[in-house]
Amino acid sequence: MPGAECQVPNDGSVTGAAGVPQSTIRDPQSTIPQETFVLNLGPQHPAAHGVLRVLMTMDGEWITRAEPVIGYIHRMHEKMGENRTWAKFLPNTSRIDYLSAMHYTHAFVGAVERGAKIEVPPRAEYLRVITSELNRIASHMVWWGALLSDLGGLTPFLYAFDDRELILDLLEGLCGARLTYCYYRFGGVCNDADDDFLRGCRQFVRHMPARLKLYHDLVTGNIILRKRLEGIGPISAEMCRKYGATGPVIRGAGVAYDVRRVEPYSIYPQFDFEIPTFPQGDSMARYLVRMAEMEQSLRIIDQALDKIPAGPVMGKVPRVLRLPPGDYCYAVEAARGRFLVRIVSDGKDVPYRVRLRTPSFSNLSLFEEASRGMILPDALAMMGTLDLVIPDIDR
Amino acid sequence: METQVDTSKIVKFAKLEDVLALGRAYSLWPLTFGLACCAIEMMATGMARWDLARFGAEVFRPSPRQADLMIIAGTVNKKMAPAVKLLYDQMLEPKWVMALGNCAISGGPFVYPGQYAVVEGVDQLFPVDVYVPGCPPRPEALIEGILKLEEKMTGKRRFPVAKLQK
Amino acid sequence: MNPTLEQLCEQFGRLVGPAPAASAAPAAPPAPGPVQRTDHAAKGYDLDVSVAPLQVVMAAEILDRSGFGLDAVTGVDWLAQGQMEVVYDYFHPTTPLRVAVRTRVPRAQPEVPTITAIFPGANWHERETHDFFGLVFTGHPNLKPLLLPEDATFHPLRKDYQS
Amino acid sequence: MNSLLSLLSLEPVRLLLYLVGICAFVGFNAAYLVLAERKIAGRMQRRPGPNEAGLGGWMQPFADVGKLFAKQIMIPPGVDVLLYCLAPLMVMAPPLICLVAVPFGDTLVARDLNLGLLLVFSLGSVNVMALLFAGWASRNKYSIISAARVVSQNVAYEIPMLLVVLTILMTTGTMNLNEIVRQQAGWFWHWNVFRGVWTLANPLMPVTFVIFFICMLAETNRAPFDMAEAESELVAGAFTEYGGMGFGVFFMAEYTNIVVGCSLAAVLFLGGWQSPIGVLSGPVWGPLWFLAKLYALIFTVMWVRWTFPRTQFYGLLNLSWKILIPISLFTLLLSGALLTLTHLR
Repeated sequence: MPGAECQVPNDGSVTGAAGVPQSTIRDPQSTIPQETFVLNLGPQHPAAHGVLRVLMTMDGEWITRAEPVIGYIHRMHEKMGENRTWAKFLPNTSRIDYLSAMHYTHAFVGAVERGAKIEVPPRAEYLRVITSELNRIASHMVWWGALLSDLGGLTPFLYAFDDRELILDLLEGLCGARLTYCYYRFGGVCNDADDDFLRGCRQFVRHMPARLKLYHDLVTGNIILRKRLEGIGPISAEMCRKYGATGPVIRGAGVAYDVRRVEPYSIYPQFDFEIPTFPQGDSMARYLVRMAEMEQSLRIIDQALDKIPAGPVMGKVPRVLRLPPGDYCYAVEAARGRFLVRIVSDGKDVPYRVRLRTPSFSNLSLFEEASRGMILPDALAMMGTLDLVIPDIDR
Repeated sequence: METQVDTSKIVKFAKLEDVLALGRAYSLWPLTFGLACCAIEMMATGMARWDLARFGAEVFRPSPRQADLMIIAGTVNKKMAPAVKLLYDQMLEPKWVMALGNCAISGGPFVYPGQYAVVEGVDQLFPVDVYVPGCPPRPEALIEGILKLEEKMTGKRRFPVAKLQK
Repeated sequence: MNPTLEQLCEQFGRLVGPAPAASAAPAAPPAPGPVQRTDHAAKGYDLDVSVAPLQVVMAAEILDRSGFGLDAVTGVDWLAQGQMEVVYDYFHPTTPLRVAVRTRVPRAQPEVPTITAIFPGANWHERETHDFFGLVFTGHPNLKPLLLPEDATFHPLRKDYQS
Repeated sequence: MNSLLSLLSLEPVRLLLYLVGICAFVGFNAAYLVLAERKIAGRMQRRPGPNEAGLGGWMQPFADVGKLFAKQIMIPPGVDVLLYCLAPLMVMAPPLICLVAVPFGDTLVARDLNLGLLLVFSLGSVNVMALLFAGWASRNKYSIISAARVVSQNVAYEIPMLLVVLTILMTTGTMNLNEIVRQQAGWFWHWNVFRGVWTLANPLMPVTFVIFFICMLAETNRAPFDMAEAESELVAGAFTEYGGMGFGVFFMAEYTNIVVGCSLAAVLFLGGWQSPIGVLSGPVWGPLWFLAKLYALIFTVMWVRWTFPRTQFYGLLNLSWKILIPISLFTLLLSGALLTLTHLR
């Protein structure tokens, strides 16, 4: 059944990129009659990381078109924002992307503080940075384990979760939750850190580099892993810009875009850290970016622990919060990329509109173009390196 | 629960039933099926610190045909509900359902007057055997849910807890 | 290809006219002039451009040429004024510049041209905005419900939505 | 008493007893290798593994099997009923028959076949058919993709495996598995894997063993070559639609295949029931040595599984066609040439 819709579009931009093993790409000029079928991957599928559904038009194992179908865990966060007061929306922010809950709360809290002109005491800012970076490491660990289990190696998953539990212990001691922290408040944070937490952070910062080295020894050098990731799923910097893909995806394409550096917020300018970038743009580059980011996060935590001042952790906040009319944006670098909160206020004590611009949404939207002409296992490996959290996409 | 045909009411093999119940209780294979936040805690339960494998329940099967236990770990919304129902129907009898987390129990924090997306509790779709509250529940809670389910199957609790004497 | 704020102001000035035009809506929250420089520390973006609905494509072209990336497309329903606002957020990958382009359409006929041809990433954002607000992006290749069920006919983020 | 002994020595009775023994062995292995795998995986992942059912979890297989037996039996609508039901039988029977020819000890072999090797390899290929049937009959796209993968993978790996076995055959000169073992008598350097090196019959014999082991992993669909059951890609592969004991049979067959593959590796390369240290051999020690070698190999198989990620499908085929087949062809030619040289001399 050679039909027009069966042909692989030969735009050359993605599938023909250098470094892709030719054996994994079907020759677009091939005259062999092709018969396609539709593979409905998900919404329940082990590689879907939740409830992503991808409608794949397949030619054998080659993907001619992979259209993500989302919305299976749409939880109306934006609508809920318009239904409750500013403070009551805070718990929602940790449930949008539950793996980097701290960053999301940070963005919302930051936007409101920007609008209401609330000052945050320095100790609270330091605690925010420490917890944010801890959360980033925890999130990357889940990604690392999940990627490896996508690739069929389950053991690293358990190693990563082992170390992640150490972070969760620290954060649980600080705010009482393992996953959905809701630790930040307008004007500060809800609990002051005790010595146990700071000492625990110190220990963790000392413990982690050896573990990261172990991760690299066990996994990064593995020939099978390199074959699975190198040259697979190239995403160019131009494509990232056109689709708005950020975070490790754009840094894996060689652009040093990091909100912490480009559009500094909180007290990040005070810290000395690098933005790891890798120019190849393939899955391996994204892998290495995240691995390097964990080291940088450790550096930031280390510096913050050195410099953290004493003092209050809550600033002065009006009892009933009302923002002057207008719109306020606040962007943070979440674990998956740029997270932007745009709130529109009409002067009342409830938001008029809360727009949550989530990184996974944009990162996934390029999947359709990037996966064209790949074979199924490679596409799933690439999807793994995009690090998707589905409720983050669906909101 | 009335929707299922309870075969034990028709034919009863006393001892065999007990033995099989014991086997089922010690070999609960869950479906690899995570929805949202609770799925991360479900994963954590399978990991080294809590190790669901101790109870023979670490064999997460990706195909509903091979699974015994469906853990609804997260919010079910109206777009997803038919798929969840289909998965439940595809599982072979005997099967059990655990509603993990407030969202699966009642819709959790996403329920408010006028909400348009969330199914307010998976028990509106099919019978649920164990409810594990929490947002998200801790791994200990999930293990407790598994133990409760075993208690439901065998009539005995695996680790007896102290009870008030009457 | 690092644009400065001045260059952008000038290009947008050519698009929408340098003089502050009187806004049609009386008490609309944004603002006196069509091209407005804002304080990043207070607002979170540097340039606020109000354009006519048909000009969003040209605005997108200007920003595309300057190397901006698409951040988000947002709808806001101004029920009292009988208008719908569409806000396009842009970020720049290398410079700390952020631009918000906004346009307003009447609520009765909410139609905006699509910018999918320039930023393919707008595809999903526009579909989502269509889901939530019923805004029609003319020329969009695939304006089906994205987050809502396939057969959804309601637009939940409209202010007059009742479930 | 005498008549009982004479009855036992009758060939059909003996064969029957052996068959019962093999079935018991297979059943025991399938059940407890699953448990062993879960325990080993647990140890490698710093967790205890199943330990609640019975003392240290030894009742776990009974619980699993009991549960699988008592599951609802369902044939999904739309499947090809004949093939769907035939597949579990076809996947289980061949490895059982293969074990008939495998010598557990000098005399402990069900049937001392002259062409034992041929039997094992011809029956071993039926496995592919079974998975193909299962995948095709299931009316599931994942299963069909999996079936296609299984066929191309098995065809690709059968070739280097057979070439490697041909190399062995050229040095041993017999297809009788027991005879092959007898030739490896003496210390462990008399085993085929080492002997070729110092007798210069084939210096590349250790490489051949590695190739055989890799091919064995691929033939039994074990990680890192588990394309048939690539969980994160194809749900459960060819047996996505099988539940209850149908699935249990596939599970058992996988482990039985491993047993067959590892015992072949032990027989062909590691001296079968021969003692590695020259002494401690005999009818009692022989089977023990054989089992020790067998389980050491099986442990390696599990170790590999819980260490490596899965290969990509085309990488897998490339490995066979571009690397393994040329090397095994080269070793075949080399040992042929060396044999001819020694004969000329």
